[in-house]
Amino acid sequence: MTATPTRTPAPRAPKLNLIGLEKNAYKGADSTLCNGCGHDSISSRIINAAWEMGLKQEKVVKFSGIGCSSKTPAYFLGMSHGFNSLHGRMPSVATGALVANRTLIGIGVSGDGDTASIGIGQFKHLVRRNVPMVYIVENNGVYGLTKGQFSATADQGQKLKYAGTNPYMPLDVCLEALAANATFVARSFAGDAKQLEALLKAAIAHKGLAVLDVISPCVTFNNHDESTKSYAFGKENETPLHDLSFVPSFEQIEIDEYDDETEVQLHDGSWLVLKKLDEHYDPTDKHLAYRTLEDARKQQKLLTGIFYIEPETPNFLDILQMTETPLAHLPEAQTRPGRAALEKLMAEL
Amino acid sequence: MTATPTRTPAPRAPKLNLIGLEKNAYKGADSTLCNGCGHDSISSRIINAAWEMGLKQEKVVKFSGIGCSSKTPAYFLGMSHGFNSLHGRMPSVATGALVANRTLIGIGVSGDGDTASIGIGQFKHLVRRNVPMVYIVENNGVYGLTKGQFSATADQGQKLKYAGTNPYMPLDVCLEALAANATFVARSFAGDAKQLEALLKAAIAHKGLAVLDVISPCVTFNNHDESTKSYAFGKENETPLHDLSFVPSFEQIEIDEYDDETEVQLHDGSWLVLKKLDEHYDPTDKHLAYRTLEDARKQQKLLTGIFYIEPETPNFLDILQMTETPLAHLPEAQTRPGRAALEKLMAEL
Amino acid sequence: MSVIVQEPQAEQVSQLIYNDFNINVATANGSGSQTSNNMLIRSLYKMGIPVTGKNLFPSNIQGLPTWYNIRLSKDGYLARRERVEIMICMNGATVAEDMASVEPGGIILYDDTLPIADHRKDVKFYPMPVRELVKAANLPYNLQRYIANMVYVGVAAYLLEIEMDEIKDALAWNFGGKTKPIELNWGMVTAAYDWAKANLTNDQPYRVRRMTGFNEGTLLVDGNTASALGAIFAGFTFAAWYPITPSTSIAESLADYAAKLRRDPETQKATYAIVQAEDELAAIGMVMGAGWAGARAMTATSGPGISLMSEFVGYGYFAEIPAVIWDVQRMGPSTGLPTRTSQGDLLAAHTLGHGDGRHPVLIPADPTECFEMAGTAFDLAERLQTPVFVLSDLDIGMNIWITKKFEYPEKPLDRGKVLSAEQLAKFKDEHNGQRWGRYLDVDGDGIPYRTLPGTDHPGAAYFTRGTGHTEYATYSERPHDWEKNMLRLAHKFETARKLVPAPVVDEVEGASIGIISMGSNHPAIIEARARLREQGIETSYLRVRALPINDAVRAFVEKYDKVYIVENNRDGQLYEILLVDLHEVGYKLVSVAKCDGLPLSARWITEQIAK
Amino acid sequence: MSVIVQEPQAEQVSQLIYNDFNINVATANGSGSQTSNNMLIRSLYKMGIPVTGKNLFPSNIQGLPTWYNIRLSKDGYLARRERVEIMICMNGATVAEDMASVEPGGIILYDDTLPIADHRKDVKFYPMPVRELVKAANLPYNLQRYIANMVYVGVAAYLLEIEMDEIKDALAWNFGGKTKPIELNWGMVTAAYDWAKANLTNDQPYRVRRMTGFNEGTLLVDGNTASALGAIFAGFTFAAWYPITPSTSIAESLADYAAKLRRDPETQKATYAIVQAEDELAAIGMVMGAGWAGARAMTATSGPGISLMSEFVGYGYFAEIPAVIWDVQRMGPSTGLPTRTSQGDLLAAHTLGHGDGRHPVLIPADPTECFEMAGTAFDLAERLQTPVFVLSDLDIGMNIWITKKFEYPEKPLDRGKVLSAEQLAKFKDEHNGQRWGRYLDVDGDGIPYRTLPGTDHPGAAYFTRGTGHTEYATYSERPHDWEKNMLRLAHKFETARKLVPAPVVDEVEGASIGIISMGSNHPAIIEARARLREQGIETSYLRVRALPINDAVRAFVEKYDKVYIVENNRDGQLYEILLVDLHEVGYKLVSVAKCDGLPLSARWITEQIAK
Ligand SMILES: Cc1ncc(C[n+]2csc(CCOP(=O)(O)OP(=O)(O)O)c2C)c(N)n1
Ligand SMILES: Cc1ncc(C[n+]2csc(CCOP(=O)(O)OP(=O)(O)O)c2C)c(N)n1
Ligand code: SF4
Ligand code: SF4
Ligand SMILES: [Mg+2]
Ligand SMILES: [Mg+2]
Repeated sequence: MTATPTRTPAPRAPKLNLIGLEKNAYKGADSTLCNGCGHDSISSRIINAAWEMGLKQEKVVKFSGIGCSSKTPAYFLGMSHGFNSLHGRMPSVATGALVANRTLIGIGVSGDGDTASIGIGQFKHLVRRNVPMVYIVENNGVYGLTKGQFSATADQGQKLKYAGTNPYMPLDVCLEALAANATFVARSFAGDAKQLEALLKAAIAHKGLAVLDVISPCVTFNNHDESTKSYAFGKENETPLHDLSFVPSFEQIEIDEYDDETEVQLHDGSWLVLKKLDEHYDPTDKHLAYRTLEDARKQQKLLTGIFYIEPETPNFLDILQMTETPLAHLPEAQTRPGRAALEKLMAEL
Repeated sequence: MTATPTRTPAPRAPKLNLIGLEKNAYKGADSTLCNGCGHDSISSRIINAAWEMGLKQEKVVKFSGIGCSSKTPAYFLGMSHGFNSLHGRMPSVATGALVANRTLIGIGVSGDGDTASIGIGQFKHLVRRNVPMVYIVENNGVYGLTKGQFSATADQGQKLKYAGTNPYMPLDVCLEALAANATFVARSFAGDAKQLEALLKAAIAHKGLAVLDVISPCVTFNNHDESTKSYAFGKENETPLHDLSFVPSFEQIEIDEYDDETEVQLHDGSWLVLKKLDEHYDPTDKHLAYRTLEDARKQQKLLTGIFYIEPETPNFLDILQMTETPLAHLPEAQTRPGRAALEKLMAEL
Repeated sequence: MSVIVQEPQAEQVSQLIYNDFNINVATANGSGSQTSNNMLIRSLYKMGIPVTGKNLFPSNIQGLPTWYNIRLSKDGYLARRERVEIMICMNGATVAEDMASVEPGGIILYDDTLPIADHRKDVKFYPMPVRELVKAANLPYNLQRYIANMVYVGVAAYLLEIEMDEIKDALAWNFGGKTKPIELNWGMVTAAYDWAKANLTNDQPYRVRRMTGFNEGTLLVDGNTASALGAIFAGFTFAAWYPITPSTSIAESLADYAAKLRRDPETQKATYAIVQAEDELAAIGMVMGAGWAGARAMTATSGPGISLMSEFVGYGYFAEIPAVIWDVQRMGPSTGLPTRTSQGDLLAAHTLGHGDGRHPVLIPADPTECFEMAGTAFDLAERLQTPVFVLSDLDIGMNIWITKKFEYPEKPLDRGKVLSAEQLAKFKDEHNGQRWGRYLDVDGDGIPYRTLPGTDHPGAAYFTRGTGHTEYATYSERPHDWEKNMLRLAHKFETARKLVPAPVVDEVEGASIGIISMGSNHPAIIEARARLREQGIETSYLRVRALPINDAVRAFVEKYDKVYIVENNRDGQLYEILLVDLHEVGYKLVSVAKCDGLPLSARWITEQIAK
Repeated sequence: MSVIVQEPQAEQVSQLIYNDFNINVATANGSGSQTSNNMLIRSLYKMGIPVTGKNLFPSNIQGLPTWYNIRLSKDGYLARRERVEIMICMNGATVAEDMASVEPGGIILYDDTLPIADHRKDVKFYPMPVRELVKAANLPYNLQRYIANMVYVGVAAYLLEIEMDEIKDALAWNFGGKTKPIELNWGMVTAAYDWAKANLTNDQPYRVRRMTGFNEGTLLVDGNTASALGAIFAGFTFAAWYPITPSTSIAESLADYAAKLRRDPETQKATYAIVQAEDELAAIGMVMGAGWAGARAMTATSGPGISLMSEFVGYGYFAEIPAVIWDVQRMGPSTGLPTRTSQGDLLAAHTLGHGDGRHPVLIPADPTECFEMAGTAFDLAERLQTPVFVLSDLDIGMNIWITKKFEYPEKPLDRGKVLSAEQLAKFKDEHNGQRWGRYLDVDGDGIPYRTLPGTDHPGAAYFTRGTGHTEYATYSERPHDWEKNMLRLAHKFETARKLVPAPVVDEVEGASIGIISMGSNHPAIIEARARLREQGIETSYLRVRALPINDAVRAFVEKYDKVYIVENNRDGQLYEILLVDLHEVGYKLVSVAKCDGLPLSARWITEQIAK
């Protein structure tokens, strides 16, 4: 890395953000989720992150599948278009929309059932294409909206009131992303506001697909203390890999480099600063990521932070080599070839 | 491991196998694949393995999806029932059939398109359930039957006549299996008869799901020398992890233990003997498996052998705790509760 | 503690109205009111009163408005009724409109902390001091919210004169005899009752009283429970499913009851398997695999699920694989209204999949028919070797109904034409020297014989596929082979026509008008016919219980001048299907279709026919 | 080298038959005969002769029997014809039945290494020394197999008197002017021609000769190429697809042509995106996302693909998202016969998805209509904001047809009711103070206005969903909101009725019989009508080009005593759909449906109507 990230002590939170909006302007409709649902915390984090980054909501599109989690895009960024699609099918819809208009910033919200059960196929291929967007899995280990069945991320041996004991090993959203060549793989906890916001901002700044697996307790169906997806478990057991902060590209002031920090520069010039905690964790080491994730799964440990990142790998839009003008805005003159072209073609047939 | 495997020098191939059948009896209909197609070699290996193991064909069921590869179950074990299902959906069909009759031995054949493109979702969940069967992916990196488009296992940068250059990193069937908690993960090459047969036998003997990713050249659409899925590439570059042999449970004679060998005992008492080649590879080390597979993918290396095995993990039938009698054979007396039960129930309503 | 002070003095109770009114309970989702409502219905039912409950709940887990409609009808009319005489308001979010919705002369019981927007003069108001009563009861904190709902049970019991013993019994039943919750809830009911007795003047006209003649020989049960029990008593051995409202409780009941009723007495092992699949594509794929291998295999789903099952159902039709698919219909198209009822999947289920093909569809009208048709569906699926749909809906599936007791199935299971190794060995001899072919029609009914995998005979194996094949299951692209096979399948469908449940017909001498309907519309049709009769319009009635229809339907239509096809969807799907089969008499058919998420009401049907 | 010795001496050629016979070429799949067959057709076409080619190929890559049927018809009848006068046998696997299939008086050209089972006396045999000629030509080893097929081109050219210059031109065209392959192939053609001239006595009656009056103003092209070109000239910007026969070549042609025609002149970047999806569920999902975001988005698939698209198409209907879906029909149900034609997806496409709903379906009859309807489909999809199907089939899509030259589309693209930020700002003013609502019908045509994501206006955003919503796109479960919205969608469908392509009608004075058909049956209908006329039966003809049908269809049916609905499927799907719309006159309709994988023949149609 050539440049180093720079920081000034954060000024007191201003009333208005970079583009002159109050935080309230980033809200959506009132939530209809259960009181205390983890998903609502995540919505708040998204609102905060978007406000602090000064995102222009008109440029954002929200995507989701079906589930309690997938309802949440209605509850944040009310001035952004949203597409609440079908169960497990958000990836394809997002792919189409983001190709149709390459200037949009995509934020997708899914659930563990939506992504890891019915949707694992589309998820894998979305990851493989490195479609530029934030993909948040609000992971509570159950199907909330259909009232408490096990999803594919439920821990082996877990017990639920109606569903009994889960005999299967979970699919791990982060491992799945990694195996499919993801370029940004992170996990967080709905109760860890600071880390989650930093990750959200980094995910938005990331050039390709950013997978954010956020443990998000379902207070109605899966919040008993033994559950690894409960608040109690998360609060007690969350083990961050590093202390994370995000320095946006518009805050570029030189400061010292610290020994116990790693900085990753993202494509847009912003920085992700990883402050060492217990051991040094290198998020560009894929082998390490596999090992760490596999161990965490086996030991039912809640590790959070950024497991893996490739900041510069070409994304899906790079691959498609389209014009800069969004496809959706191309004028007829550019999309319908001329009369002569047709004549020539027919002559050649 | 308590016992050690034992071997006598293999006797000359007898005309009749254990159950008194000629090898010819294990054939199916004539193949309609292209001359030289890798898939046909794999069919021959299956015929050989089944014959040598003395499989009773009436107890075998064959499953497949759609593709050239998926046609092949018609070309081997003609006395076994077969279910040529839908594109990408063999896993669910096999799951249902093997649960309905737990005494059946399941052999599934799929293609890379069938498994890694349309079918990756069902594949992951089949693996996760550890349904006891052999799952062979005849991997040629293209869609053969639809004439040469890239599948999800095609190498990044690969060129094909009609399809152009593939911009995506491949999904790796073995890595995908591993991430989904597979208990038997191996790769082989259609041109390596000896290894493939040993792996097939071990796969059949395995207690749970055995994933066999077999590189199987498509001579019509993807056999130019640069392709990592071509015969030429395979013949020159195949790098086995170990020298494999299979000792069936019915050949139990004590012999010496060798230093350069590892033996894995399978659930049915048979043994998989792994003779060390360059470096020692321990197929019970999951981290090692991730690392090895990820490196091989990145470096486009054709590593073959058994990457990972858990011989004793409970399979799907164990988990379901059904009676020993196949569901399909339960008499009415056992499946329809008596009159009193209904009266009692109604009284309780 | 508040007493009745604010409400305007209504006129004296001139005449009491017994067992014939509508109660609507407005609460918030997830607040536990379901138990209270069930207690009301159950005690009324046990008093012998014809009663029906319709839960109008949101697609949400907690906090959104929910209504529970309890209709008492001494005459036994159990359709949804639009008018409400007794409103119980427990939800501030909807209290204004709830209070406005009551019929003049009706009464309103309400949580006294709720605001009253408009003091209507034409209804009576009864405030209930819910908060105070809960406080006084000293309940464990986490149960307060739920048990609070017992307040309206107690107050209603006092006002309506519901027998308190029946409420107590209902509680005991509900909590499976567990003392602690019974006591807590019963305590609240009695406290509320006592409070009401002490503080309210019962100057309103609605009363209940014990009666006989209707509830005898019946059960109070929801359709999904009945479906699950039906499957268990029909010897199901395999089910694969994916959660989706309103079908989920079929699979869940199946699991609950099977765990008790379907274990091997010696080993305690299961004589069945239930698999929660990763989605509906996998669920139906598993069912196909299991059915093919010889299990009695089923799935339960709703609209979005059947869309996803299209390709496999077409496969099952063509490769001739038995499968039972329960579609508990909810409002579509698309995700639609997941917690509202509809009959909108009829056409989709009947014709599911690309290319030519039709599937038998069974249409139960109440829980008893759910129980019966669960068995019929398996028998048909195995007999016909084809996917069979059962089209229930949210109204039948998730609401509790008074329904005829289930009869123990007398007929042995029909496992269809399956050849054992021994039968296969004798096949040629027993079929005029004809060699067995998997797709050979030796009996002339279009139905071939099959063998199961594992059959210990060297000639038993065949290769199942979705592509063209000969009668001997070998691959074929020959035009003649294809056409012959498809015409046999069409012929098999004609066989199905004779085997599916016949329609139920009620013909009235002198009627010139016919009504054809199906499924959960039944109670509304009964009531509408009574209303029409009051207006001097006699009608005959045919209830279609299955597709394809049989000759009885044509005969019925031929008899009447005009036949109204009443259904709960927008497009008039049954009407369209009938038009095709009965086009020579198509001019007689009139489509009466409506679909807004609610069960059809007798009033609306009456209007459509009388107009 | 063999010469004609074995064949029986046939009678003298009394009369020559010009430009009016059927050639059938039997080869093995993957043997490269496609080029030879194309050379034959192309040279005949260039000689001005009406000619058609139907490829009957297996679902296999190499080695299985394939037939290519070339019909010459001086009168311009270009349907599949059942009888074969000239058989070219290159495949040992089928040679016996191939030789048996020729009409008496016909001729057989055959590779002289093939066995002749039965020396029919009523046909003439011409052996071709393929092996010797290939050997003599000294070809590169890897090309021998392919170029060997040029032998029959040369021999046929000699016998039939095809102009050799046209064959040479055809080769030059085929190989894009590349000298080497042109020379190799041309060498083989001339060698075979010369051999035939030297060794064969041309005592057979079939001849070709240059003619005029038919091929002028036409193209020779397959439907899938035309569809792709149509999409390109209709300004498509997004396509997502998954390979499936017989639709694959739409996507592949799209990619080929777009790469040439649709680059930004300055940057050379693409003005479109084509994505090979992981399956059809993803393909249609991408199309939904892209169409929603403002691209002109399409997919191409076949039966199994549309089954998998059911759920999303229902979503598109309900959430009102433009999408164009090409279904190049192959034989279903299920995987069926992937390389055989059918019109079996009509009903499935029209009603796809659970719940209520109907989709517009366009039905092209030839490549020219494929070109045109590609544009119409986009215009309709964007105008109506709904998924629109185009139902082509394998016969149109993959066979080459003589078809009218494509006309440059004069009408500007119809991008439908999309509001820009500026238009949104003015909306209220321009609509009587009515605030914009995503699902609000301000124009009375059932079609609301939409905004695209990215629209720079704080009020532009809305939330798209498959669940119930108000006119302002907020979530709603209210019965009234649901019903109102669904009735608006039904009304929008009535608007569609007026916008879709009208049927093409050819009415004959004095006819009492009508024929209704669609799509690729067109040439067979034309010919059948001529045959019927010869038998004294005059017919009028209406070709349905879209669903929903418009009033013209009813008017047509009303005029005739009997109307035959001719279609290539088993169930009579068009017939059933028409019955519903036209039930008052349903008694006039007669279903004439057949489906065996082949295009309908005039002979069969004639028999059905004349009987
Ligand atoms: C095709 C289809 N199948 C099933 C459903 C029913 N369904 C709705 S949400 C859901 C599961 C949601 O679980 P998850 O994604 O974990 O979200 P959560 O509610 O837990 O946030 C299911 C199965 C559906 N809507 N569509
Ligand atoms: C739903 C569906 N979509 C598409 C197809 C067309 N199709 C047939 S085989 C195939 C790909 C097969 O590729 P692969 O699995 O790699 O098998 P291979 O032919 O290479 O052995 C496709 C896309 C189909 N049969 N069904
Ligand atoms: S059910 Fe669970 S996931 Fe759904 S809103 Fe309630 S707490 Fe959240
Ligand atoms: S196309 Fe390829 S995969 Fe298919 S049969 Fe031929 S060689 Fe094998
Ligand atoms: Mg969840
Ligand atoms: Mg392949």
